Amino acid sequence: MQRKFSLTINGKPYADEVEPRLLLIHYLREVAGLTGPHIGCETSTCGACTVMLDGKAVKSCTLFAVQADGRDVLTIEGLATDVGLDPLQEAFWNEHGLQCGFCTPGMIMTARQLLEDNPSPTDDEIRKGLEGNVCRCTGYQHILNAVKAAAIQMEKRGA
Amino acid sequence: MKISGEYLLPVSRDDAYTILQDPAMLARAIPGCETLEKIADNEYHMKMKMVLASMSGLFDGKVRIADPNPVSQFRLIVDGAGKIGFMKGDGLLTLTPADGGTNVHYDGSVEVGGTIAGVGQRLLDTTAKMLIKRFFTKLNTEVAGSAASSGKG
Amino acid sequence: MATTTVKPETLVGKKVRRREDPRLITGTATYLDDIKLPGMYHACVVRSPYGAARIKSVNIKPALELPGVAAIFTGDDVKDLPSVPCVAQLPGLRMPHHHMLAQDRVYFVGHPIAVVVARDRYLAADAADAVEVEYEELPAVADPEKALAPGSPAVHPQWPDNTAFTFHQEGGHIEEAFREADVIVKQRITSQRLIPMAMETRGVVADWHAAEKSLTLYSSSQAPHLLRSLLAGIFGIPENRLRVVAPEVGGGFGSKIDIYAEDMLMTFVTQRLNKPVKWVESRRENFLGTIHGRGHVDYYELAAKRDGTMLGLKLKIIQDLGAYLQLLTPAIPTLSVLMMPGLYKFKHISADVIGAFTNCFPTDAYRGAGRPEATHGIERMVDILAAELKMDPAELRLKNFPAPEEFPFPTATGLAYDSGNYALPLKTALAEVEYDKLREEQKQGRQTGKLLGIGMSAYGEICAFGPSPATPTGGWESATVKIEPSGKVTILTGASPHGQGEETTFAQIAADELGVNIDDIVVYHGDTQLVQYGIGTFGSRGTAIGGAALYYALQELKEKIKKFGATLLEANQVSLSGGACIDEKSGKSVSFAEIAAAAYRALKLPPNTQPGLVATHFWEPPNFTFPFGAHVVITEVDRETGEIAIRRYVAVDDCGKIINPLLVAGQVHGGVAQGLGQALWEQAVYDDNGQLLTGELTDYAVPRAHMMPWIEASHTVTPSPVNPLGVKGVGEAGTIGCSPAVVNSVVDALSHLGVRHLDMPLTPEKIWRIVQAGGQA
Amino acid sequence: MIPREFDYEAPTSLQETLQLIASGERKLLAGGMSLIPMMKLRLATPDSLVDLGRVPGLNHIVESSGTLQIGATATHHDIETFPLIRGRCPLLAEAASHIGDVQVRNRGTIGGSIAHADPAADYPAALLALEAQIRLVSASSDRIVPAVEFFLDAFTTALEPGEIVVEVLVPAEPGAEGYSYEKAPHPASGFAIVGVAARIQRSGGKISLARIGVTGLGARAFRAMEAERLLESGSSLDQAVATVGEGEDANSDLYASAEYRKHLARVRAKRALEVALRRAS
Repeated sequence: MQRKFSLTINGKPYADEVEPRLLLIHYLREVAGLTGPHIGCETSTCGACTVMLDGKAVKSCTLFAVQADGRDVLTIEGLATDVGLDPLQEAFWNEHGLQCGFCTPGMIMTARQLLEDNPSPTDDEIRKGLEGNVCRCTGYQHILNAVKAAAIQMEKRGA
Repeated sequence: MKISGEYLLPVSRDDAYTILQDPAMLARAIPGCETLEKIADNEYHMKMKMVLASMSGLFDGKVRIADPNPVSQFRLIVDGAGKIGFMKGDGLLTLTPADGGTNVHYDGSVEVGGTIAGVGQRLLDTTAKMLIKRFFTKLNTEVAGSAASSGKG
Repeated sequence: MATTTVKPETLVGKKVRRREDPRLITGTATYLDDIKLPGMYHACVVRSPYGAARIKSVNIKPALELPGVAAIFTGDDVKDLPSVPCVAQLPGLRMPHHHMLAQDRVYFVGHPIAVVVARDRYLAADAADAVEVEYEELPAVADPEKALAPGSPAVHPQWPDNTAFTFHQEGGHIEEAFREADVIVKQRITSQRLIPMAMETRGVVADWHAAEKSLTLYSSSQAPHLLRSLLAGIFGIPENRLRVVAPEVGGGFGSKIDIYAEDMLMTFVTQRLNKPVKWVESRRENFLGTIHGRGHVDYYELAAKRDGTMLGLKLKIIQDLGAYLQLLTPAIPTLSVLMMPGLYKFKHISADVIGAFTNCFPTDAYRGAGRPEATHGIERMVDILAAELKMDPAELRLKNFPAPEEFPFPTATGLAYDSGNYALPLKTALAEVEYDKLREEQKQGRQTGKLLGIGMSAYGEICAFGPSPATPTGGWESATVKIEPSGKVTILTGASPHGQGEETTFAQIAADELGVNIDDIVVYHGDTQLVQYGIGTFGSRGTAIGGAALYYALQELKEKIKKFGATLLEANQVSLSGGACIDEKSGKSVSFAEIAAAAYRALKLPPNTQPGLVATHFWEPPNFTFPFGAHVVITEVDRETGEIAIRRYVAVDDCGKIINPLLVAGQVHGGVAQGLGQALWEQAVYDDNGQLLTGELTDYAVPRAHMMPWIEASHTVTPSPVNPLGVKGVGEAGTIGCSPAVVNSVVDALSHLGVRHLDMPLTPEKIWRIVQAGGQA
Repeated sequence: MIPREFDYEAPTSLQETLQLIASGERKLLAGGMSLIPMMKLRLATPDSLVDLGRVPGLNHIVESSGTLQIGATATHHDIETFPLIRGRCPLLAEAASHIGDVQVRNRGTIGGSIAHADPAADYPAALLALEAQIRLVSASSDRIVPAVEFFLDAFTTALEPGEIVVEVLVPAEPGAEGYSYEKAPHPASGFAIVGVAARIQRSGGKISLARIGVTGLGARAFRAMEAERLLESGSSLDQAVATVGEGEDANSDLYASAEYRKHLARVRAKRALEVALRRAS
């Protein structure tokens, strides 16, 4: 059984006919060609596949593509603009918030919601906010620094 | 994993012993049992569909009754395998007369393998207990039902 | 034409942000699963749910009939192919033939039975589900000590004692040491099985070109050249027709050094089908079928004098090998033996290793590979000795370190520690936490029932593997430096980094040596068609050996640049500085860019000089390097729940000279996270039948952001004399230093209750039970 | 990890939904946070899914005469952050904040969670302590069940075939009420080893009302009624919490034995009550 659906990804419209069982992560990676979100587990625990759905961070491996019908998806590929990198991307780079980089796209997307919900989080709030994203390389310390740095940067921009 | 517990069946020990080894009764009481066919003395082929929350799986296996010591004790051995893994239960059932019927004490082990063992660890104990509870509850209902109908007759 | 710009400052030693990051933070990097080839098939592996079983039948017919299925292969199809390779050698080693698909029996849960190849991964999964396998379960054994006990089920029927090898090493006169001793302390110490859990699971894309009889294999690998050599041997494909590419690799921690059954299987499949084929491991497969780490049961005996002088150390290691021998499986515990004396001046040692087969997946190198086990053991034993002698554990350590002037320091295990000042990091860390004040606080706290622990480890490790005679894969590393006609610099390294950041550190080294802007340098790695033969990245060897090879290649190239410079300047002697050749006599200079142009235009060649600017260097190190350091951990134990809170974590590491402090800090933090994972949470648990009960991230607890303490990391710097950069390596330091410091801290918190030792992981229930029992458990 | 094929329907009204699930064996998909991982592991293989995601009017959070009405598809993140709940039923917001992680809370719904009735889920403890009510609707019925009668066993609720959870009703906090949710999470799954929700009201220096909901300990969440009674009749905290879990058949797994779980339930209950008492004064 195939099902028609359409959605917006990073501001561009997409329309396709897919099996209902097609996971959103596979739609993004295999059909839309957006391989920034990664698959790190199958139990919705690692967060490497995190994208934003209607402005909220979600694990795209635990969502059927058809559930995103009519909705708006933002992936890591949609963050940087012609002007340059997003403050979070810039901060992850400056603060060495990544090593192998596999968890990074998901980590950045979750951090994005974290800062939207709470623009000046404490260390503990950042740690708690990132509990759904596993990084096996960094010990999280530089990630924490990166999120803090991005918060300051975004505050400056906003001000 | 070790399991043990006790249930009261509202029948005499002789009846309890018979009921617990009656394939028709077992087929009705074993949770998810779809068919139970005799393949040898005290040995049955079983097909069952396990349902737990959103999980479900078809199992194909055997039920065996061993070391019978009428009317106080026997072993019940159940094993089955399916796409989502396999399970084995081996329990010693001890029947003792009690107020209002017969106390059935079970003491044994459950072994689970495959995907269900690897990802369902935190729920195995709960699940095993729940299935055993369902088994005895169903048995109780069946016993009560047959007692009622035999009373009428 | 030349655009090379002069760089303004020295970069080595500075926090340079990484050059690999732009592609990683924008989601544009190419990892294995991002590779898509025209006509590519997808493979799915059917695996055993049993730890040990006889395969009665495999029925592929219902699966073959499903839509989109191209082929299904079973054990029979690959029975004549060679074994999955193990390159470690030990006298008398029993090596089972490790078929890439099971033959008549399965030996562990997850053992591959069949491979299903289909048009897409959804159809492959459906078809794999439809393969019918009938098993007859056999008795299994999953615990190495049980496996060695008489009457235990035989993992391999031909070897009923389950013993793959025994290994003995002795140094000095151990019995003498034990005769002389005033005190002997003994302890059984375990280092539990761990799952490496790289964020990216393994994967392979194999692409056979029948017309050329050539193969391109993409694999998420830490050692692509090694993979090429082994595959070439197994399949008889000449190496010059076999290209292995390690694309962006999402972490390895040792688990991607190996060649795996699936690397071979995909090679087999693509040759049979003449189509590219991809297999990507699921996380569950990663838990079941990628190497595990540790798996030790150790028995220690330490002999000492009453004054704390350590004399001799006996160690018996029972190594859980698993069912087969992967690439380096049996060699790992021998590394534990090498490092068993830790940083202490033992004159006498004796070690026995017994390698036990179990119905589990093989163990192999996981971050630290043998050294975390050794360090955990000796650092626990020192604390146990301190408790026995009623001596301060810091004092006992300081008493037994070799002095800085005693280096190179010969160990009883036959090594020569390169350089060290072992007291300095320990004293620094203790001063940082205000040790004496804490001891006072601890004393006070005990009166009100507060459980405060102060734990330390003084660790040493053997790194930069290593001289070739001591390394089964070869111990050297290679580098090529090319100056392109435009003056841009291309570096090819045989190391194959996967998160360590060598594209940055190597560019820093080259920028300084050549005096060019770092943006004019690009570092390539991981493609055997592009890069000269290399060994790979593991054992904290990337910079210490790969960086040294680069350094020497740069020196050769500089000589050649100077020759061209001298010719252009018509001078006898020139120096290279600030991106230019300078004739000191005349003061005239010629820019680096002009030299590059001249070298390729070749209009005016210096005598006996070939055109072009390329240098390649293969560097064989004379010795290992020996990083060291001290970690001090302050814990508070909740006596009601057994939960452990880390109040402070202070790490003072000495990895020799530091190329990039940002990256070194990252390595330490990440290392500590994995050490802490072992100390507190992680454990691969197999039940008696060989079922892996912690088979997913929902049961196996890796550290998450909210579980980690703030790590206060600093450094002492003792350059290594082994390589020209003075670096020692830092990839594994954090892991090695961490677990004993944490366990020592918690044992210290409970020591007044009589607790002497705790095995990892320190789960709340374990601690609660000990506290409940007043220390007796 | 690929789910098996299934049919999918996304009805756009409650009526249509009820009709669909009344006929045939269809599985409801709400947030999918429990169901989809099981489907990917092929432990769950439903033939047909009915997605609640497009049914309007099911995710409301409103207050009406002292009762908060929370629609079944309100997400955990909504419940955690919505000012009305934070202000008028902070215990529920606090419990919601402990579920999974932010990505899971963004998708997971209260209706889906309670219908799933995982023995280690967070909501049941809070809903029991709040004496919440749950509205269940089918094509032919519409009824309200108290939480204490809803959670029956592991993964077993009072839901009849064809029925769905449409609304959770919780009393808005009267004012000077103290509350707390204390959870010991599993370090890998984040599920409660035990979780205790406590509510306290005081009058004249005495505890006038105590409600304690416990999750994770046994096959289903339960109210520690004996402890509640003891607290309301002036017993000490220690006396009261000593009865928590008495007679309960505690779960046991690799991480925590039944004995430890029971102990932990009492420790956590005490801590939850201490916080609740502090907040109540």
